[in-house]
Amino acid sequence: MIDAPFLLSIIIIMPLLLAVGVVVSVTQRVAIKIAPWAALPALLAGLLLDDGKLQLPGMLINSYLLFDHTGRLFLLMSAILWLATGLLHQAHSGALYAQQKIVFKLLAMTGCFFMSLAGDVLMFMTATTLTGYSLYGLLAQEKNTTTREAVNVMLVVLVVSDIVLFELLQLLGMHAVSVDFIAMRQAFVITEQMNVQFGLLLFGLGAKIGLLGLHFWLIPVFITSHLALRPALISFVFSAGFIGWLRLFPLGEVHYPAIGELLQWGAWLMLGYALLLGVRQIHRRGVLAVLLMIVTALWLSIVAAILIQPELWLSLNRNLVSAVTQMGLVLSALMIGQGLHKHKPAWKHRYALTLWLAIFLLTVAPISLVSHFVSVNSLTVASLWIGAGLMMFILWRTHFMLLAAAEASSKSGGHKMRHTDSSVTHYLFSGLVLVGLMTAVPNLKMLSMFTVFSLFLLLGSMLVLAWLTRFYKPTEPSQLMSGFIMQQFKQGRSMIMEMTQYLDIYSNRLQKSIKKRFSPIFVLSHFSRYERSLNRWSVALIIMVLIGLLVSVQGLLNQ
Amino acid sequence: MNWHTWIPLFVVVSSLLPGLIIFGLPEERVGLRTILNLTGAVIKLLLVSWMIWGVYQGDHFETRVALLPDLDLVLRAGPLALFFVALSTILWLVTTIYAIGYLEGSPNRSRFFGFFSLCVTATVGVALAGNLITFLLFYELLTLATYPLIVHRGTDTARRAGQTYLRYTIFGGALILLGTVWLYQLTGTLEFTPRGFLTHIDPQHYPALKIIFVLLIAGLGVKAALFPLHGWLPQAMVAPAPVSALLHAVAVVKAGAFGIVRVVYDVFGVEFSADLGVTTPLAWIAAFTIIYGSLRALFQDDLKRRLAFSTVSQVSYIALGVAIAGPIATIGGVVHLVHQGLMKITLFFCAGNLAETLGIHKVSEMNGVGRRMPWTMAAFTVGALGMIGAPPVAGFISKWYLGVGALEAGQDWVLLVLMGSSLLNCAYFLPILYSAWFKPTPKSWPEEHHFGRQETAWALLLPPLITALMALAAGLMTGLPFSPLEWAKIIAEREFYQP
Amino acid sequence: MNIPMIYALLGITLFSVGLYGLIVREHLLRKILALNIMGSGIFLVLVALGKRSVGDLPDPVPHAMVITGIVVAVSATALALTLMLKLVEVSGSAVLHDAPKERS
Amino acid sequence: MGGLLSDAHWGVLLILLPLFGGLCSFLWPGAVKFIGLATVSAVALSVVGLGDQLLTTGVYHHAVGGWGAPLGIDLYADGLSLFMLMVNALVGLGVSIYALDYFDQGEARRFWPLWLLLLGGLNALFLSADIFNLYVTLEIVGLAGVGLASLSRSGAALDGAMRYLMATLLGSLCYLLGVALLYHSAGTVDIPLLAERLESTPPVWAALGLICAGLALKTALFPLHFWLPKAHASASAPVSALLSALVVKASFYILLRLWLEIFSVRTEGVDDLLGALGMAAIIWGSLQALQQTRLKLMIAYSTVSQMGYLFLVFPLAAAGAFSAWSAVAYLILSHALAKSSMFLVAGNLMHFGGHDRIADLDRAVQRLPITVGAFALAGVSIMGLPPSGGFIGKWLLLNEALNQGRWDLVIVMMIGGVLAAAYIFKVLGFAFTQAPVTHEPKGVPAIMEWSALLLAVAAIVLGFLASPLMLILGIGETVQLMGAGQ
Repeated sequence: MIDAPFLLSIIIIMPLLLAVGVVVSVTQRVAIKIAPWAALPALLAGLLLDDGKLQLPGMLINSYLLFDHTGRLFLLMSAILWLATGLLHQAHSGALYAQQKIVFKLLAMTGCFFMSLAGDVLMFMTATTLTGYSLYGLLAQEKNTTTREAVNVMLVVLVVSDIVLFELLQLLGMHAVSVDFIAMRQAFVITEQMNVQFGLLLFGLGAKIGLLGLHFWLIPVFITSHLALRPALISFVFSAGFIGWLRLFPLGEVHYPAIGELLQWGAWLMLGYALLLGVRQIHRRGVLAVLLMIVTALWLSIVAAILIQPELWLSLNRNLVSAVTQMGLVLSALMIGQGLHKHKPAWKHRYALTLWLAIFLLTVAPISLVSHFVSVNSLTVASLWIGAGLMMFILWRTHFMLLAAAEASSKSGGHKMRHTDSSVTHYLFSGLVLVGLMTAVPNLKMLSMFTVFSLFLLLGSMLVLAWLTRFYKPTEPSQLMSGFIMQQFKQGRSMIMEMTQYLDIYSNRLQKSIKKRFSPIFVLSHFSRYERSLNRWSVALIIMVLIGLLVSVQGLLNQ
Repeated sequence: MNWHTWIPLFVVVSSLLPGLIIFGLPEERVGLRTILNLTGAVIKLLLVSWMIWGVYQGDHFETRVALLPDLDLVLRAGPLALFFVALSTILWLVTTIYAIGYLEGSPNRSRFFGFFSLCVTATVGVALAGNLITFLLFYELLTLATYPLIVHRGTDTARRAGQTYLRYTIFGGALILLGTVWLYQLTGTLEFTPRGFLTHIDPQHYPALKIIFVLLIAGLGVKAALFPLHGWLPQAMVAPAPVSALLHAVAVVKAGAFGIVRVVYDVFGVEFSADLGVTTPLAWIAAFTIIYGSLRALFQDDLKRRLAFSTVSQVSYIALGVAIAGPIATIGGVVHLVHQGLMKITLFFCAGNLAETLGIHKVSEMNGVGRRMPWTMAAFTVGALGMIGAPPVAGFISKWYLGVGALEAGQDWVLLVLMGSSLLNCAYFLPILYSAWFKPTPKSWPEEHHFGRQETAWALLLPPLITALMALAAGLMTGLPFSPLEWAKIIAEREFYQP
Repeated sequence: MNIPMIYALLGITLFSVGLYGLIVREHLLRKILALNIMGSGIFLVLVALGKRSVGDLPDPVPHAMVITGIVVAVSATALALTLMLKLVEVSGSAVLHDAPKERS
Repeated sequence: MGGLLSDAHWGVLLILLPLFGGLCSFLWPGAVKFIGLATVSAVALSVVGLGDQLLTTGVYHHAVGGWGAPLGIDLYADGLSLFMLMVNALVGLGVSIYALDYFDQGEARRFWPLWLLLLGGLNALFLSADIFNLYVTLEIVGLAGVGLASLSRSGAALDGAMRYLMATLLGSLCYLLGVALLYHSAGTVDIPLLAERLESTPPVWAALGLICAGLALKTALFPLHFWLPKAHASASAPVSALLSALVVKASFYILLRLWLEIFSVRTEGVDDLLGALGMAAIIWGSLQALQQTRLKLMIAYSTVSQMGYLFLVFPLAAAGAFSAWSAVAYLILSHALAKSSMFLVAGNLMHFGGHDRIADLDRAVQRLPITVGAFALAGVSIMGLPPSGGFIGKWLLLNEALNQGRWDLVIVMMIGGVLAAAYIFKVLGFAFTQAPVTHEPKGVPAIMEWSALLLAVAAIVLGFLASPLMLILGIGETVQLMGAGQ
């Protein structure tokens, strides 16, 4: 391992340089060719560099790049996912505005790497905003209006959550001695209004990872996003959401049973809602959004457990991070791969095998964490098992539905194979699943025999259940939740516009009447009449005599 | 011949002299006029940087000229003064380049540039003023120098806008004169002293001091566009773009805000005015202006009027920072002086570019502008994100310090105001960005001028990019020793809160 | 009430008669006449009050003032008359018209 | 050289030079321009000489013809009179330069003699030490002024001149009656002697009333201002400049001088009456000026309003503070300079466009930049905005008013400043815009534009010369006495 923290800066500078290269016409061709491989230095750094810290003298308020275990894992995940995006983008890139898309892509990539390396709060906020806005730039390139609306809702949610997070940081900033994460965690520990700040944190970070109530933008965006951008989306969602929790919230240092209980029940509620949504959802990527909600639910239950017994955190830390990254990788693999079987009937078996492995990996991640809680908190154990079961059931069900759909289409004269060469997607699908497997290895070692046996038992039962319910189709298609929100938004806006129009008309009329009645000319014309009377000789001279008399009388009076 | 006494005067003269010469120049002497303008700007920049270096080392620069037997004009270069002078000097250089490009071929430019340099002289004078009488002198000179620029176009609407502008500013000037004379009557001195010179006044004068404070702040509030007195700013948008860029985003509006900072810190002293009980009403007015300005900006279809109302709301951040009367809030308020200037001038430059190259004035006409003029819109995006308070750009630092300062001073409601204002900023800036970047370009623009390969003339394109980069750098590189934030910290601990 | 006081009072009455005439009369010639009457009234007052000193020799200063006053009055009247003639020549009537109703 | 300078009788020279110049220009009309300018500059130099003499030897005192005080006429010059002489010299110089090119040969032949006689009369007025001599000089000034006013021979000019003549004659006759009564009760006309002998008897009060009324009419104080707008507006530009800047102030000087010394036994009533009339004049004059559509009428009404400022000093001077007197002197000088410059600007615009309707000043800014610049600078001084002399005067007056707690004066001064700004910027606003009907302009000679600018710049520079001027004002014990006495 090389101990050279200054190399960390290359991860950030490389994509920015490329972005500038793409913009400047001279170096445009070369930069566009290199662009897909911009994530390479990050990958190498993740693998080779030691943990370390790089002080950035001028940047923000005494900020520095931090590279520790969590940072490494998330950096690796982001690097792989962005590499995948780069390759997919190259394979599927449409000719139109390629240059603008690549610039946004490079900026978003820099943001993601920044997030995992950020040492202080403001740097983290900068990274989140940079990624959020550039990802929005990428996603909004789509033509059809439903995508536009979905992505607009996403932007609104992101912006609001950023502002809420900014307020939270200011609340903490008052107590924190400096701006970096350690000081912020201390501030979090010593504040007195803990529930206000935890609520803000929940809202700020939850909005990004689909917390119940803020999840409505996830499903439409997942469904409508372009194939090449899906890994990037997952990388953004996972980094922005989970790194925030790991870095900002003092897990293991604060003992708050009251919030723990509440959170546990919240997690249960989310799982139930996820089941309801999962069953109704027929689009394969919509289902993955539901999966993300399940992952968030599991995360909240783990956090609840740690809030109740803080000492758990020391042992749990490393496994939790690897489990999360593993889930992220597998989820993005599913995002790309799920619809592949239609393209290459020949690869059907290889595809089926990788799919099963992916489902297995996805469900084993939470199970591997069970061992930490088995003696301590039964509720968390139960929620982990239920979560895993739910994921298996939903995935199997979509798989079977896809198979049924494939047969129906092949009977009806063969579905025309899409012209894009999907081999790249295949390789990426299986590649991502394998990487997921590698990250899962340390966790798998922890599994006891009993858990493995019960896992296979669960797997079988879920398979059967899914096979049974594959024919149940929800009556009307899952209506995009975001549409409802957009209508409300539009009506509110038009109502405000009307009200202000009315106000404008009314104030103009008021102003005109005031101007007419009290206009200076109107008032002054009165004066000019007096002026003319003063100009007559007789009046003037009488006044003069009066003044003379007045003065002399004045003198006589007070002799 | 000690140099330190004459440099502040040279700084003021370095833009006055070219201005007076340019007045005399006939219209077609474009080359000479540009040289004069640019040399004046460069000389001023060098002098200012020399003074900044000097003050950093703790030197003392002061010019004193006798005005009345016991009252004299003082130009003193303290850290706060240099902060504002540096801002106006740099932005004057950039705006001159922009104005040269913008007014290509338009009539009576000698008159324009003459008054333009007079304005900058007045702004620098306002910044360097060492006592209230000098401040008043340059403050009124600023009104006189800006009036012809607003009425430059010579149309009837311009004349009426000029009239409203004058009605407000002359009224404000009269209030300040009354306040100053009354203060002189009570205290016998008008010198700006770091923690105010009113502490030794015996308490039976306190009601009088309160009224004086109200008079001074009302007078300054006219130029700082506080709520009831902001009417002139949106109407003054009829002026050409460089005028609305430098004057209404930086010189005039900032002179008012700078005046408020001076009065609260160097005349009354922040602790004294806090326990005099006058800062909380000022905080309320500033907060209300922030929200009111953003609300009005939400429904303006004309781009420059929307930016004008946004200026109304953003400048009140400075007043809010001052009124919170805490050390960190002060840093936030003072540093916003520069940040808002950089960001707002970028936005006005871009608005000017759009009007000049494509003939767009309305926000509704801005669909797909990002494709036709990518660089200008990139600068506009940086400025707009800064205004919203998105991290990489400078705006978020001042909002950060304002928020933390407000909490530390125990005024939690300010946090809500900041949050509300950020949301409103998003509400009126993001639609513009969305329609500019992602909506399809219309078939033809109102009146399009082609400038060969690049989107618009160099002189029009370079300034917004420079100021956008500066705004970005002020945001990212705040750690550097001479960055606006560090200098604001020096101001706070040197001028306002010395133990 | 010695004799000079009576003359002084007579002078003042003349002054006020002249003043009344100036105020009331419209025609310029009458106004100039009124001015002359006022002038002579003042000179009478001056001369009357001259008899102050104890001896029978009257005090010379008021007489000097009266002579200068007469010279001034004459020149002023000459100017007034020529101006009036010019005014008649130009505007046809020797009356000072008050400002015509300005069109507001 | 110093010796010669210090003991020469500058006062006598100041009176004789203009009279002699007037006669010569009357006798040799051909060289009238040269003689006129030479005389005016000689007068300016002798004022400087007198100033130097006063600074070295204090008050200047000269008994004309060697006769003593009770009978003879004395010449007396202290700080205040020197200040007024300076006003005469400065404005006279500016207007004379302007008049070189303004009048054609015929009118010039009549303008210069009258103007030099007027200058002589004014100098004599400011130097005379007894009230009867003041009457005589007042008459000279009045008649010369009427002569000048009727110079342009138009119907309006003659009408205005006639009104002006009537008003001045009535005013001076009342003043003469006042002098008669004062002589009757004090037995002398010399001011210092009068100051000692007067006590408050009925005739003295009657004299005070008459003098105040007479001089108020001649100074066009608010209710008695009817003659000023027509006379000043219809006269030709340099003449109206002279009338507004110098002649109107001469009678105010007499009232000031008498108030300063003779009427030391005063009552608050009279002060407040004059102060109230002054306040009314400020408001009324500005409101009327706002309404005028013709530039010269507007400037004339602005004179009525600015004269109001001068009368504000009487209620303040009851306490006899020095700053009130210096404020008035300062206001007189800055108003004289600014007002004369404004009338010259009006003359230029008349000459250029053939009319002076404010609404039709189309694009005057581009076509006559120097003239409009002069108007703006003069306007700054009239409004009392900082860099100008007007501001210093206003600042001192405000300071004095606040010192004595006279809040009514403070408020009126503020309103006056704002209203002045209103009507001045109304004109400036129209100078920028395009007039509906455009007509071919006539070129304006450079001297006329530059002389107007010179006077306006002088009004602004005055703002920075406060301390030396205060020094001059301090000469002569009268002002100090007032200050020290009370």
